[in-house]
Amino acid sequence: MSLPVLKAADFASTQEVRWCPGCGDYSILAQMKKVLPEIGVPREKIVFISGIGCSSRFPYYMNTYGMHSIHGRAPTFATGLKSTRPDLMVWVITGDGDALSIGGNHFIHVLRRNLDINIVLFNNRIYGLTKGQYSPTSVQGQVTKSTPMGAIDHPLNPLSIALGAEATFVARSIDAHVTHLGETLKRAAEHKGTSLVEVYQNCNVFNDGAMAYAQEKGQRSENVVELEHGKPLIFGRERDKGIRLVGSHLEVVSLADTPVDDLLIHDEKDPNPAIQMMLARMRHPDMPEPIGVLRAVSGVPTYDEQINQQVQLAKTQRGLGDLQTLISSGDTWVVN
Amino acid sequence: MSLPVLKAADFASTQEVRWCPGCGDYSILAQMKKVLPEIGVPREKIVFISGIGCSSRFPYYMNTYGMHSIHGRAPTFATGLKSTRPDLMVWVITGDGDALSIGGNHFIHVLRRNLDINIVLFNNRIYGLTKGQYSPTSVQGQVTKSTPMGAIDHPLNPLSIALGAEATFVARSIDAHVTHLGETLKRAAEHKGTSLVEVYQNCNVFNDGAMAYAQEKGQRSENVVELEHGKPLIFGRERDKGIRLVGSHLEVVSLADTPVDDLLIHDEKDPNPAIQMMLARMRHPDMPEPIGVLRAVSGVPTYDEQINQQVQLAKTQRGLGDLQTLISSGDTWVVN
Amino acid sequence: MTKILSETGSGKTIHTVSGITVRLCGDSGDGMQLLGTQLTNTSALAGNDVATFPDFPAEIRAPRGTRAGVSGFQLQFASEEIFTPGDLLDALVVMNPAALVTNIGDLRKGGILIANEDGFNDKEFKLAKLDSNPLEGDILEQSYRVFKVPMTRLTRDAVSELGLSNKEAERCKNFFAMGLVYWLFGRSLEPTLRFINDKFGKKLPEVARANEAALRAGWAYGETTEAFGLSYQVEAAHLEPGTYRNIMGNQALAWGLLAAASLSGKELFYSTYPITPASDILHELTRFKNFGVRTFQAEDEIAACGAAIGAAFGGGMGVTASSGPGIALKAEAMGLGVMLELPMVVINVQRGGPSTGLPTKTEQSDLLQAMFCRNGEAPLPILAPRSPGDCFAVAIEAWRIAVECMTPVMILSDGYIANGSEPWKIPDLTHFPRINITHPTDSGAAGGPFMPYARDENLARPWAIPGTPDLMHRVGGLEKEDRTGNISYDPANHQHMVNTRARKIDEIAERVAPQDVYGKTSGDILLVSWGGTYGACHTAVRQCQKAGLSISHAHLRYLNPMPSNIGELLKSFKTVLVAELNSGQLRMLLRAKYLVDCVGINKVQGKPFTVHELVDQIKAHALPHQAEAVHHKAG
Amino acid sequence: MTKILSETGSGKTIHTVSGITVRLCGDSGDGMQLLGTQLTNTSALAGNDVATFPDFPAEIRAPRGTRAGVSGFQLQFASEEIFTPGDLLDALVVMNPAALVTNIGDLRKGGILIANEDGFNDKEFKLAKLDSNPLEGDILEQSYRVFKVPMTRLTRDAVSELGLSNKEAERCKNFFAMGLVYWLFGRSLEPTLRFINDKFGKKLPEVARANEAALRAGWAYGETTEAFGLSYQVEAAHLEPGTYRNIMGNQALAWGLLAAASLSGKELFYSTYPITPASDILHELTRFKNFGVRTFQAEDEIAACGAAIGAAFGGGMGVTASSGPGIALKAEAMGLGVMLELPMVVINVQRGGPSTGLPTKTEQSDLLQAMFCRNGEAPLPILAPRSPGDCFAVAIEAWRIAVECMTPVMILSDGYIANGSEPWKIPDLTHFPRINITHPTDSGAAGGPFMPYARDENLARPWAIPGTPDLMHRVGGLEKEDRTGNISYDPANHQHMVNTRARKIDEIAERVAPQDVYGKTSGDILLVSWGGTYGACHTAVRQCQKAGLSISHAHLRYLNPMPSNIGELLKSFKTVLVAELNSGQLRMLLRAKYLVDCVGINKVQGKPFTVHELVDQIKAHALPHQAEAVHHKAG
Ligand SMILES: Cc1ncc(C[n+]2csc(CCOP(=O)(O)OP(=O)(O)O)c2C)c(N)n1
Ligand SMILES: Cc1ncc(C[n+]2csc(CCOP(=O)(O)OP(=O)(O)O)c2C)c(N)n1
Ligand code: SF4
Ligand code: SF4
Ligand SMILES: [Mg+2]
Ligand SMILES: [Mg+2]
Repeated sequence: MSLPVLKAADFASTQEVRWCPGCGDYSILAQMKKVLPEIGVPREKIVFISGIGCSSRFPYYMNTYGMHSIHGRAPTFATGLKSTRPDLMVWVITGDGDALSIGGNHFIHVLRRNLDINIVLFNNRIYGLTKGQYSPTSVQGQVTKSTPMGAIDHPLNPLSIALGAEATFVARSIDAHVTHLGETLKRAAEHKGTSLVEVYQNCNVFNDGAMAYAQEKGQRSENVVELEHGKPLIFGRERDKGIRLVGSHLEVVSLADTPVDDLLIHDEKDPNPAIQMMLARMRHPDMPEPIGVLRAVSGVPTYDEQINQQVQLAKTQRGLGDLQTLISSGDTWVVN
Repeated sequence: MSLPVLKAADFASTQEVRWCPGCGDYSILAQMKKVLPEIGVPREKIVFISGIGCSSRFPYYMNTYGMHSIHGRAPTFATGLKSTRPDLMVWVITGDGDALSIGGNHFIHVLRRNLDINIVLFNNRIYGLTKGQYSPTSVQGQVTKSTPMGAIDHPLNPLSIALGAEATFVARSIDAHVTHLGETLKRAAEHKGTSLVEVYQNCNVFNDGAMAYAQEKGQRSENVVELEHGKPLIFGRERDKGIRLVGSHLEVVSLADTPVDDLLIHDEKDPNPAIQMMLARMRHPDMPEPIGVLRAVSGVPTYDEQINQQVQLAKTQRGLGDLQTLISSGDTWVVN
Repeated sequence: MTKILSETGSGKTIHTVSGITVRLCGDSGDGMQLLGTQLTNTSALAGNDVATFPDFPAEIRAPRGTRAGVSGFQLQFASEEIFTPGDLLDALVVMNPAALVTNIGDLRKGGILIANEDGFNDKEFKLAKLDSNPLEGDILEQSYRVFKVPMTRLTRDAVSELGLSNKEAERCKNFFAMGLVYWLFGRSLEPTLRFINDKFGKKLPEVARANEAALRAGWAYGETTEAFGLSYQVEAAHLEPGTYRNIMGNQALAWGLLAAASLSGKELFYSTYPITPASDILHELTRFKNFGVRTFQAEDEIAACGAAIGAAFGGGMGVTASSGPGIALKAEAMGLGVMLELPMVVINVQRGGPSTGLPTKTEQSDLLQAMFCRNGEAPLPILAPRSPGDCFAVAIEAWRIAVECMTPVMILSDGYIANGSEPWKIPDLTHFPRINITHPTDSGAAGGPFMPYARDENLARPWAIPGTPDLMHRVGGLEKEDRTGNISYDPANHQHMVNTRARKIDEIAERVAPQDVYGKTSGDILLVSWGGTYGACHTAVRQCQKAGLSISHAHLRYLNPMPSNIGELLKSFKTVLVAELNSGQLRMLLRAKYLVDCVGINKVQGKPFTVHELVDQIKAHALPHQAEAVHHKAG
Repeated sequence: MTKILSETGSGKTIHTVSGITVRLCGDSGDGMQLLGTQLTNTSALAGNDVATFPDFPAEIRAPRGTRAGVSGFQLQFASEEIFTPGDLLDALVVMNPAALVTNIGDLRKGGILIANEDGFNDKEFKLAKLDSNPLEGDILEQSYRVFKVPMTRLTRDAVSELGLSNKEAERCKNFFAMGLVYWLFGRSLEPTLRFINDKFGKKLPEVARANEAALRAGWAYGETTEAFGLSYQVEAAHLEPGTYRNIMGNQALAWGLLAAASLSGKELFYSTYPITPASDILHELTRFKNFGVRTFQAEDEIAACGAAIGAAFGGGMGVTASSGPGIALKAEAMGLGVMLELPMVVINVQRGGPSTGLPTKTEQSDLLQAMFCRNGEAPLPILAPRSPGDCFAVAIEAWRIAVECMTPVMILSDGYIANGSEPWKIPDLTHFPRINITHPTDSGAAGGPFMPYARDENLARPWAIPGTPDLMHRVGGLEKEDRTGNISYDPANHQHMVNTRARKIDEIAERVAPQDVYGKTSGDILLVSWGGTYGACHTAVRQCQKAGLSISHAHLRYLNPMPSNIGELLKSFKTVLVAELNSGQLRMLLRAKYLVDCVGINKVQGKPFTVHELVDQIKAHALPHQAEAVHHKAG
């Protein structure tokens, strides 16, 4: 039986989409609907699990199975589900507050366990749903409803945290950069193990333009460097700039005076995350910010695989457990 | 008035110490008592806050102020305390389970905020108090009460996580290496901002010898490299081996064939944590493990400093708030 | 309503009434909340008593034009004391079809309906899921006084000379509506003109001018067109003399915390994690750093609660707030607070539950959670404010109890009073009693080692803080020995400590004022209520009393412990009704404690009680008594 | 006790008694738990009924020789049915002075005290904070039959030929003590010899030989020395016919979960975070991966609860467990479980609270937490096992209810039954009814779109799981529309859903067996109890009945909802006593629901009830009735 060929529209649920007009979330939703048919997993085998936040409304809009859970805990539900149902494709949809503030611990732990799921982190550097407080990714000094004199916390970098937790797949994309986003989601879906995709997402109501330097077509090419495995790091409107590794530091060079051969060649497969970490730490405006796949290390066993392997192994080695035998084992006695 | 000169014994509380005989915790307690008088902060100005675990009994044994709080949350209590009482010296005592399992999120967030406290993480790679389940730092395959077929999670590296959270002070020491431990604690105390000291601590009841390679005098010099700022990385019983940076990788070399000048020079002050991250990732038995201060970056404002500065600034700029004026402001009307 | 007719200069009739309930609604982008707030302030400034109920959609920007996207603001203003934003509407203003269909049901027969005619077109009908134009035909006219006003067009005309884009011009239509409403109810334009000038005058002068023009045009439309023959007048209310302002619940809570800090000589440490409907307390407080307020937006609710306890350990005033789901997360740390016996305040601005529930709607369903969410025997005092303004006093009282008894105290507010507003007599702060706090500086009269768990007459332990020489001590969550505070596994000590912690809270009842009753202290019916339902319950009881029922009202501020006379009170009535926006939580506590067969009036619909549904329910329960009374006479 | 004298070959007298209560105690390093377990098993194998109560220190290795370091194991074995490990001790074995002073108070007048004389020296006195040797003089002899045995030396002698170090040799002294105890109570050495061989035979043959030698030496010491003139014999009990084994509570819970999984054709997903006293369930279950069990040690309790819900969403059997503080953390996720209406089991092995409390001690103080820890109206069923063996049946019943009603179900165990043990009649699993689960494969008889919140006769919604074509649906914590499960803010729908979720749980009462009563169904006194206090309460009631009191016993397994006949039952007695290890939590629920003036028998000391304290309390409450009875006669 050949599978029916699905279209993006087949992945739309009957529920009305209720984000603010102009919100970056729409674009991510559109790309997801576009990419999923290409991946070819049947809709009933896909589950979207989210926490709470504007972004976390996502599952309602997908004609797949879905769970809109509680704030910050989506990875935990995904862990129980994927560990018992490795046949399913599980996506976690989360926001910067959901994943990195209240949910930071689950985020790290699911990454270190390398559960075979895909996490899409909508980073708008603000709390959207609760109407505009600063988030762990808000820049220092940012004035929000809860920080009238400016935020004093040093922002967390989701990619650094993920690399620190030794994640096997770490990527970044941008809501407005639709083809790149679609491709990145596809790469994430294909990765075996936890894949993290941070998506710069514009909250046009509470943090409009916070990442305009990366989102707007006119500015993007100057402020963003697209990573490609095995390729040198080149960027700029005229593709006239590059990134070079000097000692243990990265620097921007002009291709006018530096040969392309001197540039850093991106290696997403390097198990040593040191350079990937340097890339993750490149921040606007000092440096262009990397998008694409920073890290994609394969061959690391996944949690769901292993938990099920142990069960299989136990069954093979010890035979399928028999409960009557178990409860009758050991010291027993008979009363007549 | 000159301060009375205190001795280690003055820091002992009246409470009987109740760790298992032979537990590594004793040595950490002893070093703490020894170091504190040298630092010279009066006892009443010191607060120890812990979570739950064997390690977390620590505050009871110190004749200072102390709080034995709840599992994993010590950094949160410390945040409230230090933000309102920046005059106090606050220590957080935690275990590998306490800090990295249930408490992982608070751990990251206190580090990123750079609250001026000192965290000592007793890493015995096991849950001691609950009698021997594996912890987030237990090695893969470790057989414990809760993992009879071996642990399948990839262990977390506290130092990597801390570097990922952009901590300003990251160090490691060993219970049995008492002078090193004492000095490391002192360095931590002197650092302004959050300092993290991971201490390899032997749980001789549930995980005896798990880090013997680093703890036992005979093995230590072969398996551990002591970091010193500005010095090349040399180790080995005969100090005959060193660490070299090749491209973006670290490798062990013999000093027989490699000149000392080729070795990596440790730079704890490098704000770019890339090499520190590589060091953190050196794991026995492939590589010697680093001890000492991996990272000590100064000049980053602390959370407590900033939260209080904003208050000061507001008072200066707007004058001390007057409540009667506030509640009488805006549109009011009089009823006669 | 008392109605007196008079005439204006334009020959129109003015109807003087004792109160008006009006609801303004439109799309969330239509600026209805602003309109409502302005009308509220203006009415308050006119000396009316006012009560408001804003009701906005759950989404940040719900889809334009849909029913889910309707944003409403209801308000009652009156020349007599009122306690609720009103039940049935005297007037309804709708900006689009969705607003009309979702709200018309609440308009009283013969009430005024003002519709922005320009908002009624095919596109909007589709968005509102309507087949036809509800304004068409005269069905509505059968029941209501309908005014169709082409507001968008008139607004565009009014601002046409100011050179705004069409879109910008249309955005002023809420000010046009405002002008019309102001004319209709005889409100002065002054306060709103002042507001426009303060808000836009400097930064966006052209916007200011446009809004002003729209406002005046709306007023002129009412005054000049034939359509409106009648306007209304509501005289000033006879409130207690004093200076008043309008205040919202979350704002009053924030200010009350400031007052408590000031009265106790402390600086406030407010640590929280954002959550609807509690976040506005954070937004309010963080503006007052010059009052010494430190706000900490923690990584989660657990951290927020922990930080407040940490601040308390250092001698600070630690306060944390959340709503139901966040309170669940704080439970473990609150239990530690009970064990450490440190003062702090935990605020729950309740919303619809369970789980994420109905985040933007009101409910009172976290009372039992407040009582029992912690493991083990871990009692703490619980207080509930009864109205927006009352939040101020309750915040002070909560902190007073916290420090007097060295205990965490919970405040149960709710979404209804948090976002609602009412006129508030500005208190003279010098009249508030100080909250005395002493941090010991030595180990006590007896000398000897310091006893961190010794107790005073309130059973409170000493609040010794770090920095004090010789009082070094350790606290923790393991059971502790009486007086010394050392860890103790002794069975008798555990029993003693459990009992003592319970007694400490129970005995607060002896120090608070006995429960007061509105009406007689015995009779047929006692209506018991708590929290934000006060206004509706009070009004309902007054109506029933007027209707001749033997009914009294006891509204509880202290939910744990309850005032010592409650048991006696309950037993002095034939029927005890307990009205709550839950399935019977206070009722269960009352029944358990006093063994009185209380009957519940319960509603779990994310909405406050209306007065008339309370009156109906009360009357239904009153029937047996009347029957009985009749029977007695007959006998 | 029936006492029959007979003689052994060695001319010693054997006393046959109906039951013996013995406590073995020494330093935590002395191997007392092992000794206790062996004596338990041996006694069980001898056909006695047994009940045990291990009581170990809170520290992993509490300081040697101190009072805090004493580890005890109490056990009653009897020839009649027993339900508790006994109150007063018939015999006490102490290995050191600390064990003596902390336990002697529980030895009955005339009871046997066996002390390891070698453990009594100056160093030990100091550690135990004693000024002098309590064995010196003859004060103890005034009250007890004291045997001082130089166990350490005798053990050393016994193993001297095996070439062990002194330290190793001494470590066998618990086996010497065991031998002596076995002799004293006429126990067979066989089971323990088998145990020694199984445990050490292969890996450490010399240890095996030493332990065996010590065991035999202890036995010989009893048999040959003059000191012991008398030994005891306890005949087999008349238990229900069948094959028995000894079982501990946590073990029975684990096995019950396995049985539930097997009966419902599911594989168990057990996700938890370690915490005393629940961890042993994890330790037990993780060994059974060949039963398809997946255990997940999560990063915290929230994650553990979330993972169980995730598994349930996928159609798995999700179970999570913790103790009080961890349950507090699960509250928010449990609320989601209630909203999602997915089946799962949440276990609370209760310990002393509040906060960290007394982690190694028992208590029943989390009942109200179980009822109300969640925000909003979020009811769920609660069951409590009454004894170690009963945990098996309760685990099955919990899962049955969970899937029948699509709801999370809570089990309230406690530290006392979790670690206690009793003989358990091994059930024939083929006799258990299957637990039927259907996952729908199409959208239902009516066709049309799938309705994830449609309901069956139990008000349960369909358990449609991912992987099923055409049944794709989304669930979440926001209030959902009836039938469709879509988000709904509709007031009436919210009320309907709140009511429906409550009704779903309440109606379980109609399907479970009515509450059974031990004794008459009406009379003077009804003792109500729940959970792990069953044994003590049952025994106390039996004693009181024998003493002529008109008393019955109702022990509740279903705490929410309670069986439908409870109200009637309570009203059929003059006095209702509610015995609990808390300050009155079930009492409060009963009073609230049934308005019966229940009286509490409460104890919050980290310890179970003793039978005699219950009997005393019951008698104290019985007096008024007797007086009344007398009065009636007089009148
Ligand atoms: C336990 C709990 N705490 C707090 C909230 C309130 N809350 C909902 S979403 C959110 C943060 C949203 O920010 P983010 O994750 O960045 O998502 P966004 O809305 O920006 O997409 C908060 C604080 C909640 N629902 N539950
Ligand atoms: C909320 C909560 N969950 C679980 C526990 C049980 N618990 C106490 S300590 C601990 C882990 C201890 O491990 P670690 O932090 O490594 O400390 P160690 O004992 O090894 O020093 C656990 C799971 C608890 N006390 N509270
Ligand atoms: S508030 Fe921001 S993130 Fe949320 S829907 Fe609106 S634009 Fe998007
Ligand atoms: S269990 Fe381990 S960590 Fe805990 S006190 Fe004993 S030796 Fe130390
Ligand atoms: Mg966000
Ligand atoms: Mg540990």
